[in-house]
Amino acid sequence: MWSFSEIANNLHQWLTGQFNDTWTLIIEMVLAGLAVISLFAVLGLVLVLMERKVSAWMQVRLGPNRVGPKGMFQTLADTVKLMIKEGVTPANADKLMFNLAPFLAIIVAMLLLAPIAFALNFQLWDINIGIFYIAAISSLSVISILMAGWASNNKYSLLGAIRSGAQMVSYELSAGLSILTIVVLVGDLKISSIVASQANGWWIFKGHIPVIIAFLTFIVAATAETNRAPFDMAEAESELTAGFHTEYSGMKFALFFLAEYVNVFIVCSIGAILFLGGPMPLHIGNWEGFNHVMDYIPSSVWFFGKTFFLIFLIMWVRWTFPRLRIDQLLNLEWKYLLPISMINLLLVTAIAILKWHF
Amino acid sequence: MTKEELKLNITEWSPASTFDEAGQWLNINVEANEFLPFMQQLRHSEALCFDYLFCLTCVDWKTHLTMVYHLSSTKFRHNVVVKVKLDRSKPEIETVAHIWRTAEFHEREVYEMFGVHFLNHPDLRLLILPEGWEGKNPLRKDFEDPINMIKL
Amino acid sequence: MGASSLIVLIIAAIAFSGIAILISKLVLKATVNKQKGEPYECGVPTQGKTWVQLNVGYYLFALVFLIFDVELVFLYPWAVVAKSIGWIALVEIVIFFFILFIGFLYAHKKGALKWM
Amino acid sequence: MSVKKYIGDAWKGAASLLKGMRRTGYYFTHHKEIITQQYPDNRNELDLPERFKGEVVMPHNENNEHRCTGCQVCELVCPNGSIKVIFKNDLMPDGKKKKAIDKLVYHLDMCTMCNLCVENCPSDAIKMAQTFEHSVFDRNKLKKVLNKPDSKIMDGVE
Amino acid sequence: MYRETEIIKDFSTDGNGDMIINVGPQHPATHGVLHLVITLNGETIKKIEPHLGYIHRSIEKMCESLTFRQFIYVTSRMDYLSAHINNHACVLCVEQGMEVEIPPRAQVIRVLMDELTRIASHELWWGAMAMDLGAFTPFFHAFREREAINDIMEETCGARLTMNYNVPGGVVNDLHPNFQKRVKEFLELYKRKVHEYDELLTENVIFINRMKGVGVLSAADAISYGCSGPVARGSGVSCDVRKIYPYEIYDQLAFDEVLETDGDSLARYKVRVKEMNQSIKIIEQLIDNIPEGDFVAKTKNVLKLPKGEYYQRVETARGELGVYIISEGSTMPYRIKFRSPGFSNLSVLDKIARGGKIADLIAMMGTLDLVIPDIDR
Repeated sequence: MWSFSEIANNLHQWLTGQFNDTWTLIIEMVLAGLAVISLFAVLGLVLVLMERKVSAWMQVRLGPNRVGPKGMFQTLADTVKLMIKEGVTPANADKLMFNLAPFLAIIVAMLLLAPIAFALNFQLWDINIGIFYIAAISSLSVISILMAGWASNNKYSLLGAIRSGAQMVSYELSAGLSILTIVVLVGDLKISSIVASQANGWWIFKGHIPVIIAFLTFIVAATAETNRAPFDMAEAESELTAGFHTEYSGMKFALFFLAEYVNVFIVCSIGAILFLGGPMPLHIGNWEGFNHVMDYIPSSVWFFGKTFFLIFLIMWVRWTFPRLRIDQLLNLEWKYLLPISMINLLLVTAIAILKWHF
Repeated sequence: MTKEELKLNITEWSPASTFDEAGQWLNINVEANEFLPFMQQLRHSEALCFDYLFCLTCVDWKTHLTMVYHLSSTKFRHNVVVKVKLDRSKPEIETVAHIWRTAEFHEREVYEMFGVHFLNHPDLRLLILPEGWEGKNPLRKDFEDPINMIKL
Repeated sequence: MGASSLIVLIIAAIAFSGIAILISKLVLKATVNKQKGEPYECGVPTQGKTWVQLNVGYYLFALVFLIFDVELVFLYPWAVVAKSIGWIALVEIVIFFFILFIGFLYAHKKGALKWM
Repeated sequence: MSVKKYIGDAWKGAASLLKGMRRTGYYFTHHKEIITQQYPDNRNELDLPERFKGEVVMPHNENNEHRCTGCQVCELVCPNGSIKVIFKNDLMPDGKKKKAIDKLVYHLDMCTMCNLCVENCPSDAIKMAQTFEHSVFDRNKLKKVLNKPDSKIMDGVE
Repeated sequence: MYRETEIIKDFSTDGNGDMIINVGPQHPATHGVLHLVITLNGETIKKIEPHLGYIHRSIEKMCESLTFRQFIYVTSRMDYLSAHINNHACVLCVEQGMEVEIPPRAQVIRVLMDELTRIASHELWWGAMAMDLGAFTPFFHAFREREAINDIMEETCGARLTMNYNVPGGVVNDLHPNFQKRVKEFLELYKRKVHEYDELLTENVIFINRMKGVGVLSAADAISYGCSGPVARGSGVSCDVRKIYPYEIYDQLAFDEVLETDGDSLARYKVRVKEMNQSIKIIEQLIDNIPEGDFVAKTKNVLKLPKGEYYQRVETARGELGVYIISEGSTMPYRIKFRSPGFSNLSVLDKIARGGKIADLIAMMGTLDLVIPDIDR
C-alpha cells in the first residue's frame, strides 16, 4: 500500500544517496515549497468550484457548466480574469499597509499548513505544541483584515474591519475551549499523538455527548473565524458592499479570496483531525473484516474525505441562513457558546479523569 | 359623515370658506391667510378627525396656483379636498408638516416642482432636482426643456 | 522537516502572492485617471474624514478579549496534564473558571459586551 | 432568565435552523427540481406565446409589397413618438403622382410595447413580432426602417 | 448631487466619532438608485437623509401631453413590479369620467391580473429581502414561483412585467384559452411550495432575531407619515383600499385584510406573506367563475373627459396609489398627479431607523419594500 509518508521517505533516501546533507535539505525545501504552492492553487480552484456547485444545486440552479466538462475549468477562467484585471490602489490609501495585507493573509494561511497531518506520518512539521501553534497563528489572520480595512481609507472597509476584529477575537475563545476538550482527553498537544489516540475510534464517537457539543461549537466558531456566512460581518455585501476588501481588485482581491478558502480548508482539517480522527480510517469495534477493508483505503483519502465533508457542512450552512447582526453575533458567542463550552470543558475533564471514554 | 354633514360642520366654524360639490368629494376653498387654523381644526376636531393626508399637490392654472390637499379620516372614512389659491408670482403658504408629517416630503416636492414657498417648513430644500438647479420649476405650464422633452 | 518548514512556507507564500501580483502587473497596462483613485462609496464622493475617532465600545471588546485570551493560554498547559493530575486539576479549574466568570459577569454588567 | 428557558431557546433555535438545512439539503440531492433553462442552447426549442410583444414589424409579401398606406395613425397614437412616417411621391402608371411612404422609421429604443399602433392601424400593416434579442452595442442600431427597400403598397389597400 | 458644504458644516467629524456614509446610489441593498446619506456613530444610525431624483422622469409632466389612451402606458414604468395595478388605477380614473359600463368579464379579468401581479411583486420582495439579509437561496426559490406568474402574464398580455393590458373600458384582448389551466397549475405549485417559505425564513431563529423589534413604527406615526399598504397594516392601521373604498368587484369577494399590531419589521414581513395567501384566496374564488361576455366596452375612439377632477385610489402591492386627473374637457389631462405609496413610505425611514444598527437599516429598507421608480416617478 502506497502512502504519502512512504513516498516522502523514499524520496529522502534517494536524495541523501545522491547529494550531501545541505543540498538534500535545500532540494527538499524547494520541493516542499512547490508542493504547498500547488496545494494552495488546487485548493483554491477546487473549493471555489465546489462552493459554486453546492450553492447552485441548493438554489435549484445548474451552476457553472460552460467552461470545460461540467464547468470544471470555470474557476481557472475566473483566475485568468482576475489576473488580467488591474489592481487599483486608492489615492488616499495607506499604500504600504494596503499592499502588505494580502501578503499577510496568504502567509498566515500558508503557515497554518505546517502541522497538519495530510496522511499518517506525513506532516511538514510535527511540532510538539501543534494545536497551540495553530491557535496562535490563526489569530494572526485578523490582523490582515484589520490592515486591509483600515488602510483602504474607505468607510465600508473600516466598518468591516472593525466588525471582523471584534468577531474573530470573540470566537477565538470558544474555538480554543472546544479544542481544549480534545487536548484534555488526549493529554498532548502534538498533532501526531492526537491522531494516534484515535486509532481505536474517533473522538466524536468515543467522547460521549460533551465531545459532540464541543464539535458543534467548534464548527460554529470555525465558520465565524473564517468570516463565512452567516457570520460574514466583515464582508456583509448588502450592508457594506464588500466590507474590508471593497477597495481591492484584481490579483490582490484574489489573494484574499484564496486565503479565505484555504482558511476554510485548514479549520475543517483541524476539525477533522481533532474530532473525526484525521487520517485514521473508520474502525468499528471488533468487526475484523470491516476494519480491514477500511484500512485498505489510503489515509490521505480519509483525511481529505473528512475535511471535505466538513467543508460541505460549512457551505451548506452558508447557503441556507441569513446573516446575523453584529450584536447578535457577539451575543451568541458571549451568552451561549462561551458558557456552554466552559461547562462542557469541565464535563470532559470529569470524563477524562474518570476514564469514562472508550 | 356625508358631504352635506361635512359641509354643515365646516360652515359652523369657518363661515368664510366656500364649497364645491361637483366631484366625488366635498371641495373646500380656503383663503391663504386663514389656511393654517382651518387645517388644524380639520385635524383636531373630534367630529372630523382628518388624520390622513393622502395627497398633497399643486396645480398651475397659468393665472394662479392652487394647492390641493386630499384629506381622509381613518376613523370615520370620510374624505375632503381643501384648495387654496396662491399668487403665481410669489406663492407662499403655511406648512402643514407639523400636522401631518407626510407633508414634509410632499411639500418639498411641490417646492421644487412649482416653486411654492412653505413658511415654517422644517427642511425646505431640493429633494428630487439636482443641487444647484437653476431655472424654472418643471411642473409649471411654461416650463420647456428643449433637450429631454419629447414633443408629439 | 522540522522548524525549517516555517521558512519554506513563508518564502512560498511570498513567492506565490508576489508572482501572482507581478504577472498581473505585467499582463496589463494600467491607465491613470482621477476617478480610479477615489474610494468606493456607492458612486458618491466621500464626505468628511474616514479615519475618525471611533467609539470606545470597540476598544472594550478588545480589552475583554485580552483578559479571556490570556486565561485561555493558561489553560493549555493545564489541559495537557489534567488527566494525569486527576481530581485536583478539576477542582482547580473550577475555581479558576469561577473567578473568570465573576469577571465576565462584571464586564457584562458594565455593558462592555454590548455592541455600540 | 431561567435555565429551562435558556436551554429551550437554544434548542428551538437549533431546531429551526435544522429545518432550513433540511430544505436546502433536499434540493441539493434532488436535481430534478432544477428549473434553469440553458438559454442560448435551447433557442430552437423556445416557444414564445403568440401574443408576445417583441418589436413592431411590417410584414411583406413575396412581391415585396406591404399594406401601409401612410395614414400616420400609428405615429399619432404612439405615446413616446417612436414611429415616424417619411413620405415620398410615387409616380403612378397613369402619370399621376401619389403620396406613399418612403420610410417608416421605428425607434425600438423608445418603444414601450404598448401595442397601440398595431391596434389602431386601419390596414393591418404592422404587427408585433416574437423576437426578444434586441441587444446591440450601438443605440443607433435600434432605429429601424420597417418597410423594405423598394417595397410598394399592396394592391387594393386604401 | 449632494450638499457637500452643508453637511460638512453640520456634522463635521470633530472627534465625536460620527461618520457620514453614503448608501446608494450604487449599493447592493437599495435595489435601484436610492441615495441615503447616513450619519453613523460606530454602527448606530443617528440620521438618515434620502436624496432622490436619480431616475426622475417627470411622468406627471409627460402625461400632460399624452391623450387619455396613451398616458396609461407610461404609468407602467412607475412601480414596475405592480405595473398592471398602476394601469388599473389610471383606467379606473378615466372611466370615472367616461361614465361607461365595464363588462363583468373585464372586471374579473382585471382583478385576477391584479392579484397575480400582487403575488409576483411580493414574491420578488420576499426573495430580494432575504438576499439583503444574507440568505441567497430564498431568492431563487421565490423566482421559481414568480416565473410561473410571469409566464401566465406573457401568454395573456404579451409581456412579462409591464403588461399594458388595461384599456379604458376593459382589457386589450381576451384571456388566453390556456389561462385557467395555467393559473390552476400555478396555484398547485404555490401550495406545494409555500411551506418552504416558512422553513427557510419565517421560522428561522436568525431571521426572527434580525426582524423582531427592528424599525418599530407606531400606528399614529404610520397615519401621520401617510404610510399605506403593508407598512401601515403592519402597525395595525386598517388601510386596505380594496376593503374600505372597494373598486371593481372587490366588495363581492371574500378575503381578509391582514393586520399585525407590532409595527416592527417582522410584522410587516408577516403581513406581506399572509397577503399572498389572501390573493391566492381571491384567485381561487374567481378562476372558475369568470363570466362570459365582452372583455371590453364600446368606447369612442377619441376619449374626452368632461371638465372636472377625478381621483381614483387603488391598492398596489406597496400601498395606496392615487391618480388625480384634472381635465379641461380636452383629449389630454390638464394636470395629473400620482400619489405613489413608496414616496410616503420612504419618508418614514428616518423616523424608524434612528438608533438602529446599519444592519437593521437593511431589514427596514427590505420591509418597506421601496421601489425607486415609484418614489421618483
